[in-house]
Amino acid sequence: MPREAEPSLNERQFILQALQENLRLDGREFDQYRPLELTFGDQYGVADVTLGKTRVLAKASAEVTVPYVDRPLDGIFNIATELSPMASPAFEVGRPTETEVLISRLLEKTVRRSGALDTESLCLVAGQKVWSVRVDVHVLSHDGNLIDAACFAVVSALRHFRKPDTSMESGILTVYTPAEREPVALSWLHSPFCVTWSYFGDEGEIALLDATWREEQVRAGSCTISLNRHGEICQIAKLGGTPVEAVTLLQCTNTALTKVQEFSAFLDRKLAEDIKRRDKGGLMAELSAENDR
Amino acid sequence: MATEHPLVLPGDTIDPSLIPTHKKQPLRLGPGLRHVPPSTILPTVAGQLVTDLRKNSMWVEYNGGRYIPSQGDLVIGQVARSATDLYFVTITPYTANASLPHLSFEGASKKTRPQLLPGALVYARVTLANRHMDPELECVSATTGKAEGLGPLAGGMAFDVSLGLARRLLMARSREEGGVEVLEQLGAEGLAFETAVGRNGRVWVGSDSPKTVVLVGRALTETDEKALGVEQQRKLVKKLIREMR
Amino acid sequence: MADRRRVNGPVGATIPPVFEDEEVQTQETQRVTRSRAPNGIRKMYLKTGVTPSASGSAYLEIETSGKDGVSGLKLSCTVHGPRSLPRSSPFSPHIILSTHVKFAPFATKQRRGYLRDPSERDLGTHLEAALRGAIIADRWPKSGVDIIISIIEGDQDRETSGAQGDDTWDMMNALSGCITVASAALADAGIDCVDTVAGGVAALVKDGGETGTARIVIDPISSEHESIEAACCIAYLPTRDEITNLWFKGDMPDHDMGIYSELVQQGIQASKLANRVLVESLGETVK
Amino acid sequence: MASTQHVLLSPAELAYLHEALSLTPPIRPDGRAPMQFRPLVAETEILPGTNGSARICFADGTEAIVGVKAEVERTRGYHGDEQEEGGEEEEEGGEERREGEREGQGEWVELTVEIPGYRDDDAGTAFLAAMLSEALLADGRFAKKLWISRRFHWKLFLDILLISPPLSYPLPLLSLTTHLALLSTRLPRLKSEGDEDPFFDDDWAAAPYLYPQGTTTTRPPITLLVMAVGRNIIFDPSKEELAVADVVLAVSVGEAATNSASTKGKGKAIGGMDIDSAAAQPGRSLRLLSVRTVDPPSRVTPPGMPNATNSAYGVAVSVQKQPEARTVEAQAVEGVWKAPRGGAKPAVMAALVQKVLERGGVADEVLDALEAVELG
Amino acid sequence: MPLDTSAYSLALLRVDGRRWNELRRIHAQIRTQAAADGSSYLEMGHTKVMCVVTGPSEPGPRRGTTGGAAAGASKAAAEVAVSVVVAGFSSVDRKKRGRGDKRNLELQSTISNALAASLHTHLFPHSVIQVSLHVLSQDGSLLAALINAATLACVDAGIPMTDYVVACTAGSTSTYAAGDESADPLLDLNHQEEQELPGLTVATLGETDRVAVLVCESRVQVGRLEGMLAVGVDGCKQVREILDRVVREKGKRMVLEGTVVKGEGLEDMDLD
Repeated sequence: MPREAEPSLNERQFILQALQENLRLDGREFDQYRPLELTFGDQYGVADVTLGKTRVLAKASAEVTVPYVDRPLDGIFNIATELSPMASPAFEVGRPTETEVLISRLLEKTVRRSGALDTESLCLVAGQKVWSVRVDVHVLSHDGNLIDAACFAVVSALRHFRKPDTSMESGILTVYTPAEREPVALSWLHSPFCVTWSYFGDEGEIALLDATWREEQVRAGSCTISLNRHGEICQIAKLGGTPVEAVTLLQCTNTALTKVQEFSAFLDRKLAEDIKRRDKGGLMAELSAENDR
Repeated sequence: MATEHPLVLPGDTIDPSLIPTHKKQPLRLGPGLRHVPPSTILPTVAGQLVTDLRKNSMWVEYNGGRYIPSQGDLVIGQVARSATDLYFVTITPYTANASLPHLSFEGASKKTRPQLLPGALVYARVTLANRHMDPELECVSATTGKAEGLGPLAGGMAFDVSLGLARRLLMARSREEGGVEVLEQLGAEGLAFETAVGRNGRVWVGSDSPKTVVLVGRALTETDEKALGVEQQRKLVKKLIREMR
Repeated sequence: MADRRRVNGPVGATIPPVFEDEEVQTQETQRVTRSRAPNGIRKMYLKTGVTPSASGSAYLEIETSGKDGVSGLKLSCTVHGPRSLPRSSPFSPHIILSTHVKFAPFATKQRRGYLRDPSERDLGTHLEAALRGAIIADRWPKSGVDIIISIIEGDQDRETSGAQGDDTWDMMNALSGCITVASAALADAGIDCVDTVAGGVAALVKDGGETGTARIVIDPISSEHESIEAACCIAYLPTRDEITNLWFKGDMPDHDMGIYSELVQQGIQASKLANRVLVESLGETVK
Repeated sequence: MASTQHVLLSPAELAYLHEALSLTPPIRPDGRAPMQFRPLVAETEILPGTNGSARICFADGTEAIVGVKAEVERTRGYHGDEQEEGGEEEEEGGEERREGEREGQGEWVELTVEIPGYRDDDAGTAFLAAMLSEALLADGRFAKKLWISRRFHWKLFLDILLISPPLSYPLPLLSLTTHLALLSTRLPRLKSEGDEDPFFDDDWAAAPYLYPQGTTTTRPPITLLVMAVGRNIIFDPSKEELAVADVVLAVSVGEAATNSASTKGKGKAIGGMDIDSAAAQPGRSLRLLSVRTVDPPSRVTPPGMPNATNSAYGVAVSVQKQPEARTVEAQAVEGVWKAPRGGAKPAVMAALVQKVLERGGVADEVLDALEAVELG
Repeated sequence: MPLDTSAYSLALLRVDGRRWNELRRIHAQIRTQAAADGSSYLEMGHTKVMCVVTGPSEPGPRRGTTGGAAAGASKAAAEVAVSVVVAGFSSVDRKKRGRGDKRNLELQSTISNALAASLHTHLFPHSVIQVSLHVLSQDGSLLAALINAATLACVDAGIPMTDYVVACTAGSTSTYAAGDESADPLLDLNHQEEQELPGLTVATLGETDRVAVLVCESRVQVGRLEGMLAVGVDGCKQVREILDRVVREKGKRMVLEGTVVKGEGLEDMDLD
């Protein structure tokens, strides 16, 4: 199994030393994110998120399947995360690393278990036909803070996604193509976002947001907090690492809330822009079709 | 000098007029070129063809990709582990380690060799680069027995840059030929720092003040990523200095 | 989740429908009873050197019982090695034997997955025990040999319902075939053995309903008998008169040790018969 | 694999062990008699959340816990759900007749073995699980106990956990623990009748045991490990003893029901032996359920080197160069350990099994000991 | 919601009769296993776990465990390899969790990272500390019980550590939707409460307020976090005292008896 390249002693020492003097390698503030960018694809449900050099692409898709026997009224919702060697040579296909397992668990807890998507609305015929919504997360480039970027991508993709419209008439289920009927958005309840803190120093006294890959390798511990803009915690995961004062954690949570509110506003703006862009296209297309006749 | 560097692709035919001719010296082919007997020369990588008439040599300059050790290159390596009489040194991640004998440091003997922990950085010269063997390094000049600037790097920070920038930085006249001026600019602004540039795309920056190191590092990486020209580099340095104060 | 690399068919029954033959009225008359002598084995075809790229290989086929829908046993075995162990593995003064037995997905009534299931691993362990006694392991220190067997046809009757037959009896037949074919392949690969080991099965069967008598037969086919009371599979080295692997299953009162030893004896007998085929086939190859 | 785990013993130690165990009587490293078992601590019904559970701790520190859980499951094969309504009436008449023949299926029992440090699809783990479940199902009677009605049955999950790292071959430990856990297993008392949807008595105290408590009934099987060194037969071998074994057998033994009714008319036997005759005899009557050879780890022990060929003793250099050096390898030298080769004589195998089943033999003894473990 | 926990507001008693700040009965033992380097048995209410520690020892062949502070990369410190086996019979409905189960992997990695931060692993370079945990019965607070058991077993194994890593759970009496400010924090959730109420698992380093593990898997208002965290940290201190007492009593007995016999005390170990 290929191993991740380890940072040298000099780098380790310097990063820590610089942090003690309130310096980050890329000149950011401790609680400053790298520039976050989001682009939607031409298709519905494709979100491409870049955070500095980290780039994550998420694609949502839906198909009609049979529900699980024990949950006949619920649709199926899955998030598939696979870290391919594309992101870093340390990742291998088919053998999930610890990082991969943790990321997929975190996404699952943040988005799925917190009930962001109303799975009951995905049910078509109880016990027989439901929508199965699936989000595939592809990490295209890994430069730290995969979790936040991946979570943002998943939520964006799902918010952007439109599933085909259906109708139910005398027991016959019809799924319409986009040409027949405009696809419909998912029934979305709230938008959770992850904010990951990295802790440095013996006592975990230095806390950073949005650590780069280099910083992640040197950190002593981390804590991922998932919130939505209403101030509801969806999940907190500080899985071991250097112990941190409880008070610090509370402060981190509060800072995270403001970040989440920023994310939320940013996503809303982007979605609105996208709708505007599409609207124009739709109208133009219609007009030109009429002219043809 | 840096004017006419035609772009070549692997397998392209090279215009015979570009091949330098010299009466005495034999033609020397640098990296990226292959000689197919009897008299064809083919590029094997995409890049700019550079010829040097004085030395009667030619090579292809290309940026990026993996560093392939070649003899005489100066590199910054990271000690992976120590064996009985040599260190295993990583030059690039995910490749076989190079070996650096314990005794090839300045003034090193069995008793006075430097003790390097795994993870320590060394500035070394490639003495053996062979397709079938792991590369070998040295930190002392075999002829003079002096370090000549090579050896363990203490403190400071290593930054990753592209191979092209590293090569340009290493040029004897990096400003004229390579078009890199950041380091000079930064020095002119009164910053005190030292650097070591490895051909493997790593630049080590040392200074008493971490602030300076961060600044130099940012200047270098930004120059590299945005492919800044000399003029823009000046602006960047000014901007960074202002930010710092 | 188990197998993500392939697109597998839906889970559940994949037994093809068998329509009742109009001419044959009931199951009772359809049952083919054993026509061979109790101490005779079925005809066997064995050939070595079938896979040129392997160091040694062999193919074994045992005839069907002549009825439609009943498959015989078809096994193919390849041996790779002896070859050096990977650098990471510790020193071993002996050859390291690893056996893989895999049923082809279509070999048995129930479709088998592509991943090895516990019963296949179990077979592999038995096979390993049987072969380990036969090879001279210390001739090849620091090396390993892989023995890979695919069971192409699993000697099963399609028409017996799932509940009727116990798979174990079929597994014993498969194991004895595996031992014989692996032994041939090992010989083909030129790996030193003390003797040619061969497998044999004997069973205590009962026919003729409640009042029927129990008798011992060798090389039993479960579909030919009403019930099998006990069976044992033996791997036997004829010239040394030694057993390298023994697998007995049944339900035998403690005072019936006579039957038990008779079963073992008959198992050895079956193994000797298989061994004759093995020796002959190897002899042909030498010529 | 668990049976072939490396034992770090030098060839000299192996040679000593082998010699000592080949003596008559053998001298075992821990001073036991050849038939003697190691002491153990056992308790049952340790987990209130299970239908039955047991824990056994051997003196060498290996410990196992077995938990049994039962769930009601719909029986496949007896008409689909759709036809049920119609089918039931048709079958009404036949019910009386069928009542007697409860059929059990092997898949009603699911047995999993967990050994720390080993993958659950490891060949060794699979082998252990196969051996334990084989013994359990061998008599075909066990699965019948799980029958509820024609439409439902109990599905029994046996989870076998080895708590400690596997020091010696864990088979006997796991088997004995499973035995106790099954003995302590109780299934809720059935209140419904016939083929209606089953419902059960809530009162746990009224729940009957899977193996009814009493004297004349069957008990779950046990699997014992026997090994032979030379002519000696040794029971319950420790890790060190296994390292020099010539042959190792795992023998599963069940206890037959002593009432002659259950000895189903087995018909006539070979050699004029009367199977049913023993039913009248007093004492426990055992049944041999399965026998498997276990690959003895001795085959992968490092061989010793006789002084004659050992270069450290100076003489050797010339010897090794001789072409006959190969033949030296095959000759046994007194006091030099050599891994066994080939198999075991049929007679030795038979003797091993015989020894287990002997009246008043080891199986008897172990069953007696387990009987003494109080339930609850 | 199938069960009703709303009765709390009436009598201020929880479903199992505890008050808000009461722990369940914790019963712990160390040195339960003769063959292991360190071992423990821990009950928190009906959650029962066993732990066996082997090592620090030379790393053997790669085994089916995950974890490790630095996953074998840096040999400068010992690797803490944790394997959690959740017995099929441990929950009310039998459910088999495979080794590759993601929840399981997450548990293992959490425990490994939490222990690695407290254990002085740098004293044992190039070695492995194998922690294997068995879950015999679960009734909530599983992660907390596992961490506590692992800590005890590490103490028994004599591995130097900064302080105990102790854990417990805390919850809040109303669901996330209710914005009522009167919601009380609760200590040490059982399975039923865990299903219905928001809760978190917190592990602290000994008596300090420093949090090594904080896991929250349910939706809860941010404002509720402080109260829950405070109760949790306080609960951890109580747990630490209980564990410390267990270790001291065992130590005292070992000194009294003059020998350090492992596996002793097995007879009087009752699992019920």
